[in-house]
Amino acid sequence: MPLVTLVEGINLALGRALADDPEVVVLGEDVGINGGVFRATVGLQERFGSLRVQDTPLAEGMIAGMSIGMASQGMKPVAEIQFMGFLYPALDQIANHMARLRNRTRGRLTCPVVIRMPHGGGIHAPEHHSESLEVLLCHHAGLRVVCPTSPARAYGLLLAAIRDPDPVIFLEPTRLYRMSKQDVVDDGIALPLDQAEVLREGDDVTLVSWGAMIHESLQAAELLAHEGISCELIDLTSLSPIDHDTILESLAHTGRLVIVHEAARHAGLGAEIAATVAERALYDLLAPVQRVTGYDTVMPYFALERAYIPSVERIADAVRSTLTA
Amino acid sequence: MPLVTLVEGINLALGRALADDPEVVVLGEDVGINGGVFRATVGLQERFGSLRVQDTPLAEGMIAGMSIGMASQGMKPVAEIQFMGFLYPALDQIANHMARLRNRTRGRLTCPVVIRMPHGGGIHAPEHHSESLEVLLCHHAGLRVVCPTSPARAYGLLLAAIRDPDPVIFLEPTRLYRMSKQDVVDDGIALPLDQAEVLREGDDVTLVSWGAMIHESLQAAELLAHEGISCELIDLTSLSPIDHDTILESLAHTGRLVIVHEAARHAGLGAEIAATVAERALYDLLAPVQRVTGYDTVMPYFALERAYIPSVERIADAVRSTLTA
Amino acid sequence: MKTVAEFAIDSEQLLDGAGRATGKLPAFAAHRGQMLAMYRMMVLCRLFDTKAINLQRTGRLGTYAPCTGNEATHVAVGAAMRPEDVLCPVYREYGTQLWRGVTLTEILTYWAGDERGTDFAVPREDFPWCVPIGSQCPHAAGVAMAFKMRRQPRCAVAYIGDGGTSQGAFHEAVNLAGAQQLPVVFVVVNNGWAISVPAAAQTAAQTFAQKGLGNGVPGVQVDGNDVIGVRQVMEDALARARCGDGPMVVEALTYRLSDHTTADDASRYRPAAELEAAWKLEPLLRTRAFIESQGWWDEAGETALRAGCATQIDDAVHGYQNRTPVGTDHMFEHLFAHPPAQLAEQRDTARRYGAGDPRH
Amino acid sequence: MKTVAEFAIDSEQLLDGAGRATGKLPAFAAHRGQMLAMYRMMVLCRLFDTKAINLQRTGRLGTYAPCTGNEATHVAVGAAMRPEDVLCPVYREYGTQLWRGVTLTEILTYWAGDERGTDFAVPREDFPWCVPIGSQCPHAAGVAMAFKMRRQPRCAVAYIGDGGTSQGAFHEAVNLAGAQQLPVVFVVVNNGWAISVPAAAQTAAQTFAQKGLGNGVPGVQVDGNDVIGVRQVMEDALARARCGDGPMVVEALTYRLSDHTTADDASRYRPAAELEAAWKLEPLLRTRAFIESQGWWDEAGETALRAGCATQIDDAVHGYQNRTPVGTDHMFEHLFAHPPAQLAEQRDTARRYGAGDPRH
Ligand SMILES: Cc1ncc(C[n+]2csc(CCOP(=O)(O)OP(=O)(O)O)c2C)c(N)n1
Ligand SMILES: Cc1ncc(C[n+]2csc(CCOP(=O)(O)OP(=O)(O)O)c2C)c(N)n1
Ligand SMILES: [Mg+2]
Ligand SMILES: [Mg+2]
Repeated sequence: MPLVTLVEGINLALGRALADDPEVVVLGEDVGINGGVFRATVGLQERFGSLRVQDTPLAEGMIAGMSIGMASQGMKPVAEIQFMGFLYPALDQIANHMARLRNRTRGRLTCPVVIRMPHGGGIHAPEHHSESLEVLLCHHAGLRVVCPTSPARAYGLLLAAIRDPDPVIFLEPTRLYRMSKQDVVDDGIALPLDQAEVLREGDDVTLVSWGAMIHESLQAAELLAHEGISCELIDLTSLSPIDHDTILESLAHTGRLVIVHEAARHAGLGAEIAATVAERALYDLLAPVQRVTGYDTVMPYFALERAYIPSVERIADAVRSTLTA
Repeated sequence: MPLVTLVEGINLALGRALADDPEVVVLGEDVGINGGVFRATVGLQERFGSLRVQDTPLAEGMIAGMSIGMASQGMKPVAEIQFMGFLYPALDQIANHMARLRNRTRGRLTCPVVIRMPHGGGIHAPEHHSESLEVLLCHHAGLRVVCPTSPARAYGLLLAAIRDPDPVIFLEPTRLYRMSKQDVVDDGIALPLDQAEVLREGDDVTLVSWGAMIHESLQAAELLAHEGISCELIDLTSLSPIDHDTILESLAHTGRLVIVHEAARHAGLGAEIAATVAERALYDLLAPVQRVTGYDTVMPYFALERAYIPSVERIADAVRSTLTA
Repeated sequence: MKTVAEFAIDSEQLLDGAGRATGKLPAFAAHRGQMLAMYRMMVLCRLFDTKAINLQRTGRLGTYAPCTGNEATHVAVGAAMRPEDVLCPVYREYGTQLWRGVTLTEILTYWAGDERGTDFAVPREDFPWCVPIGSQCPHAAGVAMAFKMRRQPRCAVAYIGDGGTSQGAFHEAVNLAGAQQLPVVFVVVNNGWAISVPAAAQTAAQTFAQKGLGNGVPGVQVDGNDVIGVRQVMEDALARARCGDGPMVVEALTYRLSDHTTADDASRYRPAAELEAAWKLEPLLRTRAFIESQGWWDEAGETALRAGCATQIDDAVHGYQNRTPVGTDHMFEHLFAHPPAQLAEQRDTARRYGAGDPRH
Repeated sequence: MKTVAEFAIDSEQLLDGAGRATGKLPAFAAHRGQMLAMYRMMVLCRLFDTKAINLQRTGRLGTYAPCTGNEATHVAVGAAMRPEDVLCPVYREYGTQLWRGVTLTEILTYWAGDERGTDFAVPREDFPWCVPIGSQCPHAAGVAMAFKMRRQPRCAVAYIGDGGTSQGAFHEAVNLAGAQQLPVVFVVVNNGWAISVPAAAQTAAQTFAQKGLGNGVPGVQVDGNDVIGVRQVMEDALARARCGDGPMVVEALTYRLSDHTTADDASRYRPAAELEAAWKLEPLLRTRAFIESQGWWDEAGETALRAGCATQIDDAVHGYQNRTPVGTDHMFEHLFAHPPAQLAEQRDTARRYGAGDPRH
């Protein structure tokens, strides 16, 4: 079993999908000979040729739009957007067409498209390269939004996303691309979509997070363990739909909830989780819910990105305060 | 004092702003001789000429982008987007530039732009003409998002938006454009931004809503009054920032909260309100929060739009159930 | 300075305003059956427009986008395409859609705010109407990419209006089509207006046929009221694309004789004289003049045709008005192949409160 | 068929690859001071690139986008513009920005992830660098609209790369500029590559000068390594725009001799032979050959210049490295003129946890 990074896990899944299914097409800016700016598609054009692994002209809206046209013909485009800040030009196609094609044609035309993109900051990248915009996608019915946090889950979830008959947005935590390695068997086995994963069991506080913030959340949980505070950490994984049952189950025995995300707080996805708890599990709450999030500012240029991204300390303090609330 | 509709109130404010400030420019598709598809700009091109009231080529991204360029020169563009479903092509300019120009240049260049657009469904319009996408805008720091619900407040808030030195998104409830008339004095007096308004005082339940849903919420409140249930109705008005204090104050004496919005529920703006309550006013809650919202489906074509838009009955039932919870 | 690139835009007209041949006509023009079929379809579109507008005015249909004035272009494009080709329409090109098998009932159902109208029984792979202006163009390019990758001798056709060419999505799609030499034809229906904005205010371009030149895609202009010219130009463009010689932009020069939609009042902005002049060049009269000059048509045939169209339209309206009403489940049924569990709960809530009062 | 529109794209070169005049040169080329000023700025850019790349490699700067190979275009555009004009750059056109008064320290500060780098002390109305490809073009059109409405004799200049021309935003802006005859010039820097995608794969267009033809905006191509040619072509385009004759697209044909950015490794995709050939045509050598042929320059001058540039760069680096560090308030200070009350609370939280460790 090869030890691979998260981005290598993605590369394995793409290679496997291209090999297994002739309808799968990988496309985007610089995904060909260059192998993508993060090397997620490295080596694939050599293996599958310049149409099945296709460099497109520089236009995200067109990339999303052509993917819809290809999908309507039964192909399975897997498009890459280089950085999440460049998602905006593609939103019209994603929201007005991709998410709706099946519904508006009553299933006559469908849209089995995957759109992959890096998510979040923390790698000292230039302006517009560090955004966390999941909520813009999650608010749209007809889309699934997935965000893996380990090489093995990246592999299995990407295969699931590609095989799913509907559009899936696949967010890849930039900070985790090469952070750690894991054994990944290229066995072609997909993981189930729509499910959160309990990364760490605990009794005192439920921590819910996703993407690269799982890293800081895990560190906080370990830090707090030394103080005798036991955190249950849930990796949301599926940002749309949200697996509320897993969260509520955990909350039922911890009674305390801290939500951690990198995106801005105002109207961020954390609000949906807190709101659902206020509706469905109010009486389980032993303390106010807390959100530890990016600030309601523009994502700063990288000199301050670490001040923006919730730190282990901020998370730990939030957990501590829910226990004294 | 003339009796005017909401759309006429907007027309009055635009005329006043154009007359008072030579830097104000009204632009968009069909805003000229046609007076806009809803007639919000009727008569203005005649009065102010074809540059100050400018028909643009058909491209929302360009409309937002050129407004930024004009604003950087100290002009005050007031752009119209014909329907909210056509906001998407403009989002890149709004999010990546309009919301950020002041911050990224440390105040050297600013962006006093207003972007107006109709919001919501219920007028039997074609596909893509009935969207409620406020959350896509509210999540972006650097923007203000305002949504008036009466002719007088439309007049005063639009003047405030135009005079504000930063970008303001101005959402106009399509269903309310001509629903009722009100005395509006064209006195050039702006209303304060950032504030919610208590439309109706009550003791049992706090209803928070915005846009056209204020209409159904008000009807529900009246219906419930006959059952001896007293609702306090808050018109959120400012969708970003949210005036949480007004909501929490009300909640402090009612102890019960029902949030009503037309947009889809998942990651809708209602979640932000519920989440804030779960954080800051948990112990005021006598019952679980409830959200009465559009479903997590695509906004249906108009034959079913009334099934999608929360009805008076749905709102009333939610209020009743919070009282028995 | 040395010249490094040169371009020309040619314009075609095979039938003049009076229905006289301007020169040698293509073979199909000598084919009675084909010419009559096109004329009949044009008349059907014109009469259907009247009916649909009437339904809307009497509260039995939602907003409707008429096609009056553009019938020759729409029908000729349909006649030039093959059934296995794929159409990405905008919202008023009924002539092409009807030719390809979309039904009048489906068209009415769509404008009644009922998604079932887009579930075409016949052209199963055609895209539905596309309201967000310009966004259909990349779809057509993507469809053409699928044809290219599968080595299928098929073409995609995207419609776009004169106003629509101002959207970046159009240029992005044309550029992709050029870069990949895709089998797609972009038909710019220049009907003079984008709601209230005249074509001349929309762009500085002298023609819309040249809209692809910047992206390396050739263009040609044709009199859009000349059903023979449009069909010929489209057949050439499609043949070219089909054999791998790449995309084209075709500008059909016509005129929107109607309001933009039933929600519009063109008298607010459109010079009456311009409209009057345009009526003199409208496509039905000249086509009829041509088929009469060939001895293929007479008043009796016209009367019979109009009667036949009326029945066909009445049947369609009848079928439309008697369709089963949609229930609230309709909102949930086709969102996903595998709907997330949560949706069931919302579906049940929707059932509880019912469908409100769908006006139509 | 009759021809209804014709277009030609001309290409200009005033200095050939060896620095020889190809014909009569414009007046400024006979002006020693002006020519030397341009050459000096080109050399400064080249040396600054080396320094910036070195700072990045040694962990003292973030990702940096070099300009090596494109200096002639950048400097000549700067020289052709007036101070009161407005520039909307992309991210590597330092030669234009330095000419207009942006400082080396500001450039370094930007690439160090510090917003203060965009608060230009001198060209106060110029836009900052624009990373979202294509999105700067509508800004330039809007600036030009302000000039037109105020009847100011000023121009906006937007840069765009060969790859950038594939973005719809570029075409939308060009179309608006044409429709309104705005005083704006779009400079397409065709440096052969968009990261790993060669210009030939980006579009079917034979030239990038023709990118505006579809939208009725004329274009001209110029050898982008010919500082005299670029300046002349830009002066003509700006003069034309300034007096109300409308926008132009100018293609500067040059080559990206560097990696795309310091985060890129061009050896993965760029043929070594192509790079080698491109070095033979690079702009500094031929400009130096020209000024030497005029007797304006010699080895001593070169040595002195390079020494001077080195000091200037070292001073800039010193100023950059000694700037006051940013505190967390920096994130909140310039979001709004009138910040919503809630932000204060978040500002205090940020203060409590501090700035983390800004690496640079
Ligand atoms: C993205 C977008 N913006 C605005 C509109 C509103 N709108 C509908 S049709 C139209 C004009 C289209 O004109 P044209 O492209 O010439 O097509 P025509 O209606 O003349 O056939 C506009 C502005 C829209 N549907 N989509
Ligand atoms: C909207 C958007 N998509 C993708 C990117 C990533 N990206 C940065 S530069 C670049 C290539 C630009 O090439 P070109 O326009 O030729 O400019 P050059 O770098 O050659 O000067 C890409 C794809 C981006 N910055 N913005
Ligand atoms: Mg038109
Ligand atoms: Mg380039």
